[in-house]
Amino acid sequence: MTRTRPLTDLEILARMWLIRAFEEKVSELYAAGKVAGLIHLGIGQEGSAVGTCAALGRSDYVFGTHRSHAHAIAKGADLRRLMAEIAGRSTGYCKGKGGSMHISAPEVGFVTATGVVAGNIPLALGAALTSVTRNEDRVSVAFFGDGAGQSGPFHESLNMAALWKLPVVLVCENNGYVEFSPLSAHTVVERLADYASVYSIPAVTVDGGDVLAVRDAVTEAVDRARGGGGPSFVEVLTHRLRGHYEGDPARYRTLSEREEWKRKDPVARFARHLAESGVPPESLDDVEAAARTRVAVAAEQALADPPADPAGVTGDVYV
Amino acid sequence: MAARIRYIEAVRQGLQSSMRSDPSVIVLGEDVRYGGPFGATKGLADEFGKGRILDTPISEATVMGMATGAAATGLRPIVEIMFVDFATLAMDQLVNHAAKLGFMTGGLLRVPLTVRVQGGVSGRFGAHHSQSLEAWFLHTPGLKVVAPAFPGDAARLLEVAIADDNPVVYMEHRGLYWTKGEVTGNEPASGSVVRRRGDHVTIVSYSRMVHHALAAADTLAADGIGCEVIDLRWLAPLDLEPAVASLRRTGRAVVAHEAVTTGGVGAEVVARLQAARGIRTRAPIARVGAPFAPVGAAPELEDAFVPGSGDIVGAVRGLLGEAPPRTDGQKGGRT
Amino acid sequence: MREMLYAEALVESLRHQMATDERVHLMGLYFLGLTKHRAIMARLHADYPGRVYHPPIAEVGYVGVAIGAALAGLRPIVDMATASFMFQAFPQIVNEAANIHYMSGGATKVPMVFHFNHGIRGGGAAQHSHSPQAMLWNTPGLEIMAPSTPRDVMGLVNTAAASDNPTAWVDHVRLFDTSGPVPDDKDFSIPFGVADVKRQGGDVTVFASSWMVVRALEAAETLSAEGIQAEVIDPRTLSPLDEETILESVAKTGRLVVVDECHRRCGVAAEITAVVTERAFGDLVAAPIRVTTADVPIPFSPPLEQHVEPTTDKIVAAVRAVTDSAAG
Amino acid sequence: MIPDLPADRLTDYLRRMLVIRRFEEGLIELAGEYAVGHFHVYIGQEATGVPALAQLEPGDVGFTTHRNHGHLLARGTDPAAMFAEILGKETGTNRGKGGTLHIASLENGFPTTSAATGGCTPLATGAAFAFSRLGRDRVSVCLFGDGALEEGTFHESINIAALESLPVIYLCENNSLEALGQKANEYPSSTMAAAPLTDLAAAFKVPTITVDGTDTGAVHDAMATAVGRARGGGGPTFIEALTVRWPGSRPIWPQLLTGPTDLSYAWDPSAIPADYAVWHAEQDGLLRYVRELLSAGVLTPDEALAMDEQVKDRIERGVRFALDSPYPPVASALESVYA
Repeated sequence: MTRTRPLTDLEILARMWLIRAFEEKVSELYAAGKVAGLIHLGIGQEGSAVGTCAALGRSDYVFGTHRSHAHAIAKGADLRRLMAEIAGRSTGYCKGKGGSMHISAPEVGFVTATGVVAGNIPLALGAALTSVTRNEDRVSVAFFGDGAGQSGPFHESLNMAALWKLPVVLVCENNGYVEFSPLSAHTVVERLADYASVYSIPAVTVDGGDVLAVRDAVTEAVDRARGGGGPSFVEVLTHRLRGHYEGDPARYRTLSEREEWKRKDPVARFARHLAESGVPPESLDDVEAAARTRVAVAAEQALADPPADPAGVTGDVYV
Repeated sequence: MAARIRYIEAVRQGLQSSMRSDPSVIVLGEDVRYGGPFGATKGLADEFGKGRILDTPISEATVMGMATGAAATGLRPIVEIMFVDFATLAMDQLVNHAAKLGFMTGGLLRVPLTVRVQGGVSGRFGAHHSQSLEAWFLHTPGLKVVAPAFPGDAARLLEVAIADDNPVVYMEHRGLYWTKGEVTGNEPASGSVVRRRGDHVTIVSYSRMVHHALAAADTLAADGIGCEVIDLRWLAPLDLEPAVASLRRTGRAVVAHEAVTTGGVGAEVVARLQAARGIRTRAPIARVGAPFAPVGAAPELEDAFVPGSGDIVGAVRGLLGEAPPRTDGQKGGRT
Repeated sequence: MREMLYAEALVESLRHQMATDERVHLMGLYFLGLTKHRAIMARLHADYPGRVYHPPIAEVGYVGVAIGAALAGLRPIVDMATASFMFQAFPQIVNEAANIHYMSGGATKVPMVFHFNHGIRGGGAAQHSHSPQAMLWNTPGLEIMAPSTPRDVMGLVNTAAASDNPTAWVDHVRLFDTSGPVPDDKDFSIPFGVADVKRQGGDVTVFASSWMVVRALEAAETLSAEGIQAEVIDPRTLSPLDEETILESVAKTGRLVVVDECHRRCGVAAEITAVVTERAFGDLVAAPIRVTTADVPIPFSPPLEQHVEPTTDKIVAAVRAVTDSAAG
Repeated sequence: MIPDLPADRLTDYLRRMLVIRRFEEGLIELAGEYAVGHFHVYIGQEATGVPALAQLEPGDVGFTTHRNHGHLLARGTDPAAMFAEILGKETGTNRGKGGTLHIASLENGFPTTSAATGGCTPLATGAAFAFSRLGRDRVSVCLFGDGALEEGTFHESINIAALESLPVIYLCENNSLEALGQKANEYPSSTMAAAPLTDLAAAFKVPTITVDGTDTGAVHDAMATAVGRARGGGGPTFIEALTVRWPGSRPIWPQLLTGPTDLSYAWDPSAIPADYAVWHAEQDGLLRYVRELLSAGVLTPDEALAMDEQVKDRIERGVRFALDSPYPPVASALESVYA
């Protein structure tokens, strides 16, 4: 595998801003009726996506969920092709066939995303099996939310990953809400990492508001996987600042809770951290401005692209 | 003279030759290291090692998903589902993931996956171990489906399925496992084949029902009725050209399968044949299939359930006006 | 008679069941999906907090729990939200619920309802646009209802709730906004296996269920202006199927267009075509035409989605084609 | 150890165990002569099933698996009707429609048997859900082998049971020791990374108990604790009963390798044959229970033999009844698809 140079702090901030700017743009376009479909945004969860992917090489595999714009961007996906896909354009990653929930950017190791909760975890195990079988040095990551913890394939996968010592890192983005209800309405278990210990899978719970803490935790897990130590479980405590999907008023959340999480906003927090460690405020502002410009350009180009071509609709069902 | 071997041995040989020629082929399934319940993987662990013959937990959903993920990233996995009935546990991964990944990604990913399933009525196994569920797989765009009836096809089409870059459901009939036949290696890779020539009625079938169709043709030949028997082999893609050509000559057709008639493959074949031929057949195309009921465990009930050569003979005679026409191809029950 | 939205009629029928039979419990909350009407459903939840269960994302688990509860005395109405998630619960629906009564030799009953929101709803892509009825129809033991009007959903829900069989109820999200008359009598029920002639016509029979009824009626209006009178038959339940009403219509028209939102291969339209060609062979003057969703996963992008789904225009074109073909 | 029960209950437990043992032995013999299809026997697990299930009350339900005969018999299902069902006869529990894999007996609290691994877990949980919602003081018992824990259905079900404090008892009969494909002499199986298996339930904060499945008293007590918790609104319990796979059920097709059980092995060690001596002397819970009853003075060898004769006679009559019974009318194959 191609070891990639570790991201600098400013590059990490830049990725987070790219995601934030991208997601806000999607929200804006959705509100304006320029993109359609079922859109799930991960604003507030950038620390998890960027922290995790900062620990990975380009050739490592990532499997996403219905809420995976952030994961794809963190892994290095092309913004214009991504936006084009979400907007149903022929130039999108999947030629408009996948949309927001089924992103794929294999050239940067973002294999696929699923609209079925926990549906991607077995897939990630399979990619890890490929690495083992071919004696490749790649690690697979499956992102999933806390809602996946109540589903059968999640538990089946923990067993099989442990049994076969697969090089897979299970990254649980525990944002405390399963669709529209608090996790406590779905299970008596508060920390999904507890399940991992049943199978002797090393597990750690980290603060998703701290991007470097996520990166360090995942780095340890990735090193373990590359070293033949099998799977790891990283539970990232995080929060989505938007509703379950665009259009969800999210009335199930209290105002104080929202305010608290806004204070913990991983992007602003990391920017503060960099400012405190001596990075000049203007260069931090430049990072945000550059991200917003890139996103604006990508969105403009994507929306100017032609819509998906009906003539191609029967293609790609079979090779 | 080619060797005559059992169907199950042909399956084993198909697996073996594919694994020999392509190191990316792996097998996942319950107890496969020990040969599986019917011996399809016997000896393969010795030859190819535990790294390529993987014994899985009883976790059909995750095993199917893992194989899909492995297929999308460069392996050519074969999943053994011990009974097709248990494919229900893996349906989400099969239908929502394996079948759709290639399309959803606009062709960025490919899923060269083979799913071996074993099913059909044989041995009084009851309602959870006797089903024929191919219509579900046909109804899932993105899946290919193959159902060989003879050892030669069993070996050859398994190799073809494994080499295919699409997910293929490879359907084995438990009741055929101990039947013998020639394996030449020259069996055609695609399409349906004419197993017997005849001028009066076309019988379209697949899997074990082909044997019943041939037996029915023998019976009817004694009365001077010539049946053309077509073995579809591949259900998806479905090659009806030989059937259409035959129907053009005979003007009459029976579609026979072991699965429940309602919503079955027969309906699709009838709809296509009617559309292809207009309605210029001499009689309606008859369906022979299982009645609208689960499989009863009792021998008498199982026998009453499973369609056989007698049902095909009856349907053919019905088309020829020698008996009251069977209007709905069913033995009763609600639809 | 009252005029009501489909969504309102749906919830009123559920409310009526909750009010009249305390064994009725709801499991799963997304009967109205994520549509704007879901607030009506929320009011029902608020009124019966102890009898509405919001399950974890554990489809095979909670659907199986509902089946087990039916075996032990409840009459659960379990909602799977998007029909595509049926596949996770498949072993419990098709191996357990559908078979238990038969396997027990008739002793054990499974009185329950599975609710699915099916079909293409705009941007759902491959995993949120499924129409499950064809696969379910291949499963003996399940009753299948697919209402198309406020009146029908109310009458069929009453029948399903009273049935001792497991019933699959497929609803189309696009129907929720439609409105129509419903009887004042809340006990009004529509027996299973009785088709409804939604429009009379003598030139061609158009079979359609669920949302496709709406499109078929639109198509019939267009065709009427051209002088083609289509008879639109809505089976209302697929299992049991009212074959006689379809056959009577075909006997009159000699021509059949089968409209259905399932994929074509082994779909509902294939079965209807086969039944009619088998049983009404002499009546048909042209081969039936199927108008279905193409055999591809549902694409996300709107123009692609419209290209694969059975639209009003495609129905119109199919009717023209079948009426243009000469008598055989 | 012996359960703390009156003598008549103790001997009743033994009678039920013998019914199971002789039933399964009879079935294996029958299978030699008649095509009964694939079946699974409960030999070696009687000391789990009987104390666990015979203490249930009418109205309590059980949901079991392919290895179900012992569970049904433990609750008093008629062996004759079960033989008839296994032979596919009209007089069978399910009128021939279920066969060995799907035996149902509503009056004995078994609405259905699912032969799909893990199929029973949500069903049992669901019955408990109904009891809880209907305010009925009933418990639901989920009976399964260790393999069912590999299926996602188990985890989805027990999560709901824990969340809702449902009156359900998950009784895992871990007979994986020496079963096909196992690591030699090791629990759990080679296809499960979790050890001990009780951790799987504990992860959902469900109380767990591990018992020796050949110890009638220990199983009885564990189950009594669990039933008490369930009836008291305390929610689910997970019990793992450890048994040894009977040599005759290895690898897949049952064979009477150990011969029909001779009760005298319990009081006359010299009678134990050299083959499978460890099985008879240490691993067979039924013989162990007989030994315990003898040493406690609850029963004499003669009384045990007399009881055994009665049971054998009942089983023989059951076999005859089943063989003499007619097959169901063919037309019934299409009936009862719908209620």
